[in-house]
Amino acid sequence: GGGGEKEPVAEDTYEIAMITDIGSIDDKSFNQGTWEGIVAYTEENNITHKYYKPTEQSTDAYLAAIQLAVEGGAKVIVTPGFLFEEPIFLAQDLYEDVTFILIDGNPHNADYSEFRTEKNAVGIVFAEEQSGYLAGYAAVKDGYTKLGFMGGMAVPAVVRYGYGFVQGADAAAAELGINGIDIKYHYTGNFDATPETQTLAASWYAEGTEVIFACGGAVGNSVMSAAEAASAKVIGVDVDQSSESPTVITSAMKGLGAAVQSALGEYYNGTFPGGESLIYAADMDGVKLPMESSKFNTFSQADYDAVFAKLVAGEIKLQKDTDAEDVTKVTVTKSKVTLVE
Amino acid sequence: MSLVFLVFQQTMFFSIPLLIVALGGLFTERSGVTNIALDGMMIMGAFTSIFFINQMQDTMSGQTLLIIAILISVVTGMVFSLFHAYAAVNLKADQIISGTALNMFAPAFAIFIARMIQTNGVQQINFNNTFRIGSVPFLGDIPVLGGLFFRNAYITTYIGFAILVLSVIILYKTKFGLRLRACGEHPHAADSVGINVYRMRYAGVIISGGLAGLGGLVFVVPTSTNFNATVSGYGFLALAVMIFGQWKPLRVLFAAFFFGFMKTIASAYSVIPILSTAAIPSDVYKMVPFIATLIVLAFSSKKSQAPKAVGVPYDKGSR
Amino acid sequence: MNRLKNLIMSDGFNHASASVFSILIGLVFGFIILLISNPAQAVDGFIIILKGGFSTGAKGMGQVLYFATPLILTGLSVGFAFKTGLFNIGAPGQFIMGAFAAVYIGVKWTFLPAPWHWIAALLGAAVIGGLWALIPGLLKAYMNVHEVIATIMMNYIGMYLANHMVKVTVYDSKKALSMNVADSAVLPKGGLDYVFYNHLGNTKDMSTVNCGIWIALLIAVVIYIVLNKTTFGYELKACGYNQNASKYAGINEKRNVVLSMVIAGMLAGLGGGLLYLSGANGRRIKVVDVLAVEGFNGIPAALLGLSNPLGIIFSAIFISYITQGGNYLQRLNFVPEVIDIIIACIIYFSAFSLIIRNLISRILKSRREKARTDEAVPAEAQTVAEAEATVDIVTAADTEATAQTEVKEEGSELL
Amino acid sequence: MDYIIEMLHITKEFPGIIANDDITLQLKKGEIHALLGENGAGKSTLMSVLFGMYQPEKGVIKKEGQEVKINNPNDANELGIGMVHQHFKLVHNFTVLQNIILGVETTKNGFLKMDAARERVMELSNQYGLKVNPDALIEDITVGMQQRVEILKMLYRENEILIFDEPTAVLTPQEIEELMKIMKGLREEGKSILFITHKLNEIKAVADRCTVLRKGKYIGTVDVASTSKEEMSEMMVGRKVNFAVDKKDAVPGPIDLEVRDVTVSSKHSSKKAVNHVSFTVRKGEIVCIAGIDGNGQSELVYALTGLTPIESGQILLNGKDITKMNVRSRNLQGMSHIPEDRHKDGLILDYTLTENMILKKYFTPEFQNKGFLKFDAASRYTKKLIEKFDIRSGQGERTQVRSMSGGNQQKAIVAREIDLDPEILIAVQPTRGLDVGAIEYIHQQLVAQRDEGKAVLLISLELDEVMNVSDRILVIYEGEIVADLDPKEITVQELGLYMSGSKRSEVTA
Ligand SMILES: Nc1ncnc2c1ncn2[C@@H]1O[C@H](COP(=O)(O)OP(=O)(O)OP(=O)(O)O)[C@@H](O)[C@H]1O
Ligand SMILES: Nc1ncnc2c1ncn2[C@@H]1O[C@H](COP(=O)(O)OP(=O)(O)OP(=O)(O)O)[C@@H](O)[C@H]1O
Ligand SMILES: [Mg+2]
Ligand SMILES: [Mg+2]
Repeated sequence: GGGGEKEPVAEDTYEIAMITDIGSIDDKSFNQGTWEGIVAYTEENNITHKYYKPTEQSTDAYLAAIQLAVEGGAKVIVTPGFLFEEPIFLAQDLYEDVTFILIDGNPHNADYSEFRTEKNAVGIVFAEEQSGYLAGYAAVKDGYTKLGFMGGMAVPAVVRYGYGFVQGADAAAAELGINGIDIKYHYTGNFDATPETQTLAASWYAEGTEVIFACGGAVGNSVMSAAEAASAKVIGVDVDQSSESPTVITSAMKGLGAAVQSALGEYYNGTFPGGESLIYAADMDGVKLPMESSKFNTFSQADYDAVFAKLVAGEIKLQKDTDAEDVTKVTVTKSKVTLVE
Repeated sequence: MSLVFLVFQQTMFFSIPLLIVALGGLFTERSGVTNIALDGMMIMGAFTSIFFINQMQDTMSGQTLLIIAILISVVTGMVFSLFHAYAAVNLKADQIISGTALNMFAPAFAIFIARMIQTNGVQQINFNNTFRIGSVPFLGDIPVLGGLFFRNAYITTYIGFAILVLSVIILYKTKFGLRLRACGEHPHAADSVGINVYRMRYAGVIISGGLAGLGGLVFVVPTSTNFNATVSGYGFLALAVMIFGQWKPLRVLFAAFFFGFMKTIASAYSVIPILSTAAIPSDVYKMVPFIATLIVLAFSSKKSQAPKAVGVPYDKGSR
Repeated sequence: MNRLKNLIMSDGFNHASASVFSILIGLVFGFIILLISNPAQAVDGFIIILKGGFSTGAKGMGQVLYFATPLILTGLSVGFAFKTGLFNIGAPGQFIMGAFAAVYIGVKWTFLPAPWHWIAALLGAAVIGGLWALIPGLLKAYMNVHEVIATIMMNYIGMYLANHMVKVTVYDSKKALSMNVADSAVLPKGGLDYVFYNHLGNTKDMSTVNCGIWIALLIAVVIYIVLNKTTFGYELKACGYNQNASKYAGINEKRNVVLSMVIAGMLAGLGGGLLYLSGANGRRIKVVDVLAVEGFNGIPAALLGLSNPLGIIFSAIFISYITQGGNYLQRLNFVPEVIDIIIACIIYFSAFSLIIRNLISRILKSRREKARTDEAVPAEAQTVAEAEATVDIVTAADTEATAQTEVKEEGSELL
Repeated sequence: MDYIIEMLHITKEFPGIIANDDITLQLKKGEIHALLGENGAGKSTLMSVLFGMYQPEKGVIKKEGQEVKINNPNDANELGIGMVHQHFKLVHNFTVLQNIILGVETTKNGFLKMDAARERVMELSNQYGLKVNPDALIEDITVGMQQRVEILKMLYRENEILIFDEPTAVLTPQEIEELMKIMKGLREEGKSILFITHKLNEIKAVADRCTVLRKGKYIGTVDVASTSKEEMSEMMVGRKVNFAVDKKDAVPGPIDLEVRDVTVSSKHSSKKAVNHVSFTVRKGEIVCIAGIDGNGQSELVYALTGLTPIESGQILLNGKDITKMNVRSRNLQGMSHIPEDRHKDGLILDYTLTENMILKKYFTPEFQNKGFLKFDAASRYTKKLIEKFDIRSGQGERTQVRSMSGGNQQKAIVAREIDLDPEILIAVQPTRGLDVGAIEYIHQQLVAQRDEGKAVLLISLELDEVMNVSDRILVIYEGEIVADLDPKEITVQELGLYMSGSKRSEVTA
């Protein structure tokens, strides 16, 4: 073997590479958030950058894409999505001169028996449950009592958002002293905009649901479409989605771009946190609601700051994906959660 | 009652594009050309028209914008269908092959172009939906019917019904329809009475392209706020609806609504009292429309009404 | 020498060369697209496409074969059904159901030792794929339900059912994927690990290819023999061409329709099994409401291979090869979908094979006649003869044109 | 000269064959002009040239002395030329009326004016005695009716020159007689008619002059009244043809096929297609089932051969009950079947001649070993049959059957079925559309079977064939056997009366 052929266009190399998870860089979700972070950093610092699409969804294909990026001159490779946990576990040994930034996960082997992050890699995860908590809390505080959650698929990040959302809503209800918060909870089965999802959302709105947390990329487009028809509201996810539809009252954001930019900055400063597993929670500005673009009735910046401060201080303990088998097992006191299977 | 309205309106969102595209399929098959490229044609129609909306929505909005977009989608579908017509009619090529090629081409092309011309190499095309009609003046206030047909409606729904009526008239009441159908049943007979079979087949394919293109736009507008080079396989479902409808417009209407209704029930079950309490997983509900269709077909397919000459290239010399 | 001549004049060669022609035209078209989208890198990009899997050396070629494996089987599934008069558009459903069966057995039946485990899983995939096609087969044979609509419905039902079954049986909820299959269910390398790898530092960078490709090749040959050499194939094709005459000949035509569908389904199901048992680093079933694209890809593979099982081997490998090239194209500033456009063009032009075929046989014929008259001509005149042969092509095209005048007359009115 | 149409020195080539080689045909105004020739002689091609379907390589066409160019059927129509094609050009699921107006529709504001068209059609229908139901679907009406529709199509277009391409091949005797009358009537009206047929009787009956073609070449034009049938047939085939079938008296042996009280339900109506039918066929005799098309013959044959189930009754072959057997078992018991529709049932057009010749034998040890076909044996066998039965085709045993002529396709079926060496040969209209040479040959084969002591059941619509070939005639009317007759003792007229149901005799099985 040996692929040591001279490259056709040697001058075209790209220093920072991103490998997309299956899905495109405009998926309204982690691919997009990550890519935007890379673009922002590299354009500011005038660094070449490029993204690569793997041929299929498998560890081997992801590794092949990484190889392609390395051959294309990549020094730093950013990979969003927990599906990269195994590929990066292997790649960090294969390409010792290349640095890996893994978003949404930590490198481990195939059967989870070994978690290991080498000096040339960093794993970044977000406290999505906190972001979901903020959204749920704000919604109930703002006067909504009939809520919905529509996740794409029950992957860990989505589940954390969902659990947090439920707990946040419940906490706000408790503070306000109201009972009977109604939450419908569902995973649509894909991350696409489909008429089925639109119909489901429309049916919830018709039955009285006031706001739906659309938690899964393009799923949001279907929910927004239904919301526009029903004059109802939507909460976006991952990135600030307020520009996509007037129905978006706020978005449960995680600081994908910021995290990527900061990791890249540290790499170029020589302070790369190699070997570490970073958790971007409220304390590291890893989660937030975009208050500038939010359309709340009563929920104010002050309210937000107060609850955010509590999260930073660690005063609020949240159940995560690993703490409850499904959403009906999440402890709530003031709300009724209906899991729509 | 609001539940009834909801189910009805949502059924429209599924059924109208299926109806329009299946009618398109009906025209081409009735002229004697199979068109499995309906899916690709939908994608092309949706792509150009939604890109147009995306570009123009700052200067225009509402029904004017939608109507221009509709025209664009129709024209795109027609132009794209010329490839199929040329292969199927002029070159007497295998129609499945050419259809498959167009189905592969359309999404690749839509993504390719979108990435080339949009900033940041983005493939999705966003649009603002300013096309919904809250309530049609006067008609919207009619009890029951107003709620069913004239509130929260799209002009495309009425266009869909208009196309149905037009299809029936064209197929059964005009010279063109008579000739078109003759070409699909017995092209040699048509040829022998001086009908230009090639021209009629071109017409059939182009009509299907136009309607499929329109169907693509109609499919995307009410159910999303962006377009991502896919119509979720609805072109193939429209093909199925056309066969289900036995190549007859009114039966196609029935088939489209049956399927759309089943889809709606399967998607909205969580708010339908009886269904929401039965602890049936959503995957099972999702299968229901397809299983129901198969069952109906099993009992209604004894005699197939497929045009006799469909899929067979017309060759004057052969007999 | 004579044998070579026979080969060149044979139908098979003629058909194959028509496919080659369409490939060439498609590639030219692709080059034009590259030129339009990024003129500066178009030539380099085109070279990358042509180099295909070779761009990554031995490993790359291994990957070509790896991706070709399921494609061969879904291509066979569609092609086999075509040969027997059925359009099996249901490969996506059969594929995913087969995949589920393989993964289920691969995860759960750990009591089986190594070779038996993966063999059982593959057999399970084929059986379930076959069962999934049995339903449209029965509906077609006994209830006259059009197989296109029945298989489209079965695609969706299969997709949802497979998702549901994965979720309740072999689900890795941390990843929303199916679980990894046991090592004993992973397909062995079948000797391919000695060939398809690159050196990476002092480790071997292995290709994912495995004995699945051997199985795929074997099955293709078996299907070829069944269709062309056996009474069973004779019956199946007879039913495909003319059901009434088959019945008249005493063939049980309903049973054959069902069998054709079942075999097509088994092939697609096996394809699913081969893909999802391809290795620890291989695929896991993603629980998502999207039809298995591998199933649809069987259609172009079958069409480009003219539904001939041996042709499908080559077309599947070719599509895989050029797709790998397209993957490599990402190193330049190209949108990778370019490759899909090129493949679509190739398929489109292959629809013209009838015309290309006529053209080729005319060229060959006129060449042969030329050769006959030229036999006496001394060797020095060779170049002249060759130049004339080129002229022949033009005249051949002319003859074609006259033969088609009736068509053209009509056509020109339209264009 | 008062020629209304002249086709001068017409040459039309198809790849590999000159279908028309310098042919001249002159049609006088107000005459019936017959065109005679063997299968493949080029008659249909010549007429297609006149009708604008093909463009000749050489030659000119003149109408009333004026040279004209006919590029398509529209041009032909404008010149007043209409054609009834050999294979009807009717859309099966259109109504009679729709078929008639197709291509010359009149519209108002873009909508079809059906009522006016209907009136006009009924007018024509009355004027020429062409009874049709304008609202019936083509697929529901008899072949004779369909032909009337074709004629009405021409009249509706006010054509002056009418081409009939083998119009009688598919008609019953009564229908033929009616058609002859109609043609004469048209001639009275001043129309000029070109009439293609293989049947010399018909030419004798209606034609004024006759042009003969052979293998694409013009042989000559004769005056019908002054030329004998023998002379014309000699012109056509280039040798003397024997019209009477040469055969000895039958020596019937024991009962071979016994049909007991068989009833078959009808697909279309509640009436039985075959109603309590009983009869026997003995070894060494040819029994013919005569009847007008649509009286249950097809259903009876399908029931006998196992292609459709029967409602009640019993079928015995050589004393063995085969009622419950499937097609394959019946074949193995010695039943052969030359089907009515060779394209639908008899052949797989996309298979080669070899593959078709082994259609009923491929599974026998002769052609199969452990499930593998023996191709060498099959092609040797086919070559033998080609030789023996004089089956002509482009590439011998490797010819795709689709590209063979109708006559040779039929010969191939006959060869296959006879070579099965059957106990009983069921032959349904085995000579349909064939020329006299081919008919003569097939009749000889049937008689040879009989003489070998085999049973033959012949189903025919043609009275000549019925009278000439059979040893015993069973007449079927509305699904019932209404007479059992000896051909030597009855006249054609009498037979016609039985067939039309106006007469019946007690039949004992
Ligand atoms: N479309 C065609 N393509 C190629 N050859 C043709 C075609 N039509 C006719 N021929 C050739 O022309 C010859 C004349 O055919 P034609 O149909 O005119 O014969 P015919 O005299 O009408 O025979 P029949 O009595 O059986 O109707 C045929 O033998 C055939 O070889
Ligand atoms: N489309 C075609 N292309 C090539 N050859 C043809 C074609 N049609 C007919 N032929 C050739 O023409 C010859 C005779 O054909 P044709 O159909 O005229 O016979 P026929 O005896 O008139 O049949 P029928 O009586 O059923 O009309 C055959 O030998 C066949 O090879
Ligand atoms: Mg003929
Ligand atoms: Mg003829």
